[in-house]
Amino acid sequence: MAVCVSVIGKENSPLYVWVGSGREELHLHYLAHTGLDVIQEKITSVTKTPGDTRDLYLGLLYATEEYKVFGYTTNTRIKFVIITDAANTTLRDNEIRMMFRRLHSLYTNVVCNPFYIPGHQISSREFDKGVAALVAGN
Amino acid sequence: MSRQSMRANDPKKVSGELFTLTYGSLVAQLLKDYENVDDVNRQLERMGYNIGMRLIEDFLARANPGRCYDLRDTADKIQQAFKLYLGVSPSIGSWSPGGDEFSVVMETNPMAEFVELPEHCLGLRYSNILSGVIRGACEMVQLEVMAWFIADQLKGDNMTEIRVKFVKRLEDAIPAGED
Amino acid sequence: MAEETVFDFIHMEAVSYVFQGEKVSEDEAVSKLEHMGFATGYRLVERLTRESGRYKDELDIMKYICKDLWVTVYKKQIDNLRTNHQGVYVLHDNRFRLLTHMANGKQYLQYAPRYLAFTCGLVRGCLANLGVTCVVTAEVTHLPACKFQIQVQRG
Amino acid sequence: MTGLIRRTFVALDEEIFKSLYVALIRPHLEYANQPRRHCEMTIYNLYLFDRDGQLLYYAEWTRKKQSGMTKDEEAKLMYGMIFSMKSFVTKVSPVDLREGYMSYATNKYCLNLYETPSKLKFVLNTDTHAQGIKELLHQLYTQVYVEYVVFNPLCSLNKPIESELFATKLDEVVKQSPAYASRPA
Amino acid sequence: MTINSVYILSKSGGLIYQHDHNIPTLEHEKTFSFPLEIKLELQNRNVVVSYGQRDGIKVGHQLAAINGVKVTTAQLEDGRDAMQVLADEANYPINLKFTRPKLTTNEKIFQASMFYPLYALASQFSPEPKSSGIEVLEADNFRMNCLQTLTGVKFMVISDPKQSGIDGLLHRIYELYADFALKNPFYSLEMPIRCELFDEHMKSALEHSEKLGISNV
Repeated sequence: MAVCVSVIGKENSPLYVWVGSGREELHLHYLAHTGLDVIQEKITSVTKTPGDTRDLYLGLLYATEEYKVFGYTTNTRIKFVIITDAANTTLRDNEIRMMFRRLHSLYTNVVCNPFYIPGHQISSREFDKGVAALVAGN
Repeated sequence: MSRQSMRANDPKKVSGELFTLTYGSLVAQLLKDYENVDDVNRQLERMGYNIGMRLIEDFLARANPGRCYDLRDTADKIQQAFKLYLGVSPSIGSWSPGGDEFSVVMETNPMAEFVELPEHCLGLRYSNILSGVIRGACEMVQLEVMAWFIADQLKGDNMTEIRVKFVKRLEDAIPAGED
Repeated sequence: MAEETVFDFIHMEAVSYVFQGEKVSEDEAVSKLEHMGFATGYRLVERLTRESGRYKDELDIMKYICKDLWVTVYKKQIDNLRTNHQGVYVLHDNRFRLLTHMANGKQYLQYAPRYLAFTCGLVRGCLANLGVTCVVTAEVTHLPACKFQIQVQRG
Repeated sequence: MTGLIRRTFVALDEEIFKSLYVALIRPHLEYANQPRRHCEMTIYNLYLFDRDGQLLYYAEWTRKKQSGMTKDEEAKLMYGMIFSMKSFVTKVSPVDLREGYMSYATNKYCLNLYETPSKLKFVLNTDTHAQGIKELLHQLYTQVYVEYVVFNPLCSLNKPIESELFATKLDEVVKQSPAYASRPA
Repeated sequence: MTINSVYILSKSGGLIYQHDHNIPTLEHEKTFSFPLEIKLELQNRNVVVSYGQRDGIKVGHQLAAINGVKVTTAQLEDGRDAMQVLADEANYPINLKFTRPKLTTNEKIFQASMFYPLYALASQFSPEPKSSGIEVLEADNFRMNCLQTLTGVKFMVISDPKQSGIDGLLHRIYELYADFALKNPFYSLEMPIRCELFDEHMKSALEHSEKLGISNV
């Protein structure tokens, strides 16, 4: 399934990054970060075109030879990026969308923990478990 | 897609989350105000006691449960109240042989739905307000009980369990000058 | 289910908690309540907006506060929303839920601010998480009606 | 009078009609009603005691005779009386009682005692013919006491009730009850 | 229908006559294992259920027998202390009999003296002028009617709340009182009424009323 999942905060600082084992971590970080610019672009363009769907799911942000980079943003300006292998054609757009929604839901639970300080790195057993299940396709 | 049609959120569910989150903020504030976790536990119990004293009147008014002269009745009413106010159906069990002690067991605890205890507050009895509520509510219907947590999912237990023990039945107040 | 009752009582205890003890500064107590409200609102809005589309602009967000948020928390919509289009929004609630059990008129007027501080924080927390930095104040002249003023901080 | 309003104002909307009705017609009706209503009144007064016997609230509507004591003394004596009455009934009764409600009647009035499981005591004096008083007292508890005392953080549960809203709502519910203004001829 | 008992109070509040006509016996027996599931406590030297109402045994009921041995004022007939017997695990399983306590003569006199001020207060608290004292006192499952004569004697009848014809009965009792007590040259006012004829007539009046009560319902 996914090779990288990342949650990026309001001020574009990473709150959580998961990278599949054996992957080039740095490269994927870089790709995720580049995705942010595209997300920013998409958000601003939407406000200018009335009648847009204003969907939280932003679809494919861009693709390289090896990877596809997908994006999602919440109303609270948190950005999610999921990266998959370009070769993986079994994943449909709708499945990516569902993954994001699950991720969003997991993130929401983290925020609702009274001991979590918003904007801080996410260190939560439940979230780890949830992401692991998500990327494993369970 | 219009925003309204996307609102799949169950409004009931959300309003339950409101008290869960409010309670979370309150506990966080107490931890900030007190240095000692035991003081927080005590304060939560006291708040619960105050709530219990008012909540029982609302419960009596809504459910019209009649009077309780037996601890099994009382346990049933507590179960009913958990359903009404917290939306969970705890099981009642582990009766002591003398029938004066029982457990209220929850599979999920709505008070602590999103909580993960940080390392430094492992001594915190996060949902201690519930034991206070039980004590306060019972006292208003002439029943002195003790209530305390013996298992908590936040601390790795399989379920959340509150123990309730009958202490004594309280008598009517005698009018001034007639005792 | 009667979960709104649970909220009412927890809120009631939160207020009496910050005012307990002998020498309590009103400002400090109110700011604790405001802070609890902020933390609650910040989290709550994260959940509430999970299924919504993205908001177009500030006014869109304010409308959301007046409708969806108010209905969720206070079981009714805001009765009237006004703005000067320069970052000031005034929300009128003619029967604010946390005051309806208290009085119809001026009795307990001096205590009313204590029961509004949490809500001011709640609104500020919601807005902060939605990207709108602001100051929220409340005013009551005749219970249970109440007026919340949101002043957006630009820049 | 209604005809007059109808004739004078051709295009009447409901709102205007209502306000005219209130201004012009109601006073007549009320005037006509007044003397009758006065003698029909069947709820005299109410005492509300907490579990410790403290008088939380007192209200009276058509009480014609005072006891000749201060309110304080009267309340103490009243609580003492209902306490003894409960004890008397429990002891003298040949069978087990269901707690919660009892009443006595003299040739002039009826005292009704409703006790909640939390031991609040509502004492309502009514006409001897009054019906549905138990239900009325239950209503005062659930719809007035619980709503406007229990849910009012500024009302202590163990202090006399000062809330004006409570007083207003209580008055409303009592006055709307059939027992307040109907006496079988 | 049922008429339970009759009380007559003198002008000064003394109990001058009492007759229990029909008092149901409420007894419940049950075998318990250790530890005891109901809470008992001593009240006025009797062992009374304070909590744990079940199988017909109610809070307020009194321990009447242990394993068939009668218990009075917390003592078994064989002299053992009831509370001690109950506390000893070796005595279990144990069979206990509970009854709704019946009033002793002393308690009846005491209760009668309690009613006297209640009657007077009811008149004092009246919101209307010139009120009598209590004429009817009612609770769930209980009713007491009271008739006070102009001379201040009170006749009280306790009956099932559905029993009819109590007013007539009270007047009949008043007549009997006049005929067999007042007109009896050996009867002095304020003193207990001890007169077989009065008793007999009373019984038949009560029986008559009970029968009438049925046909009227």
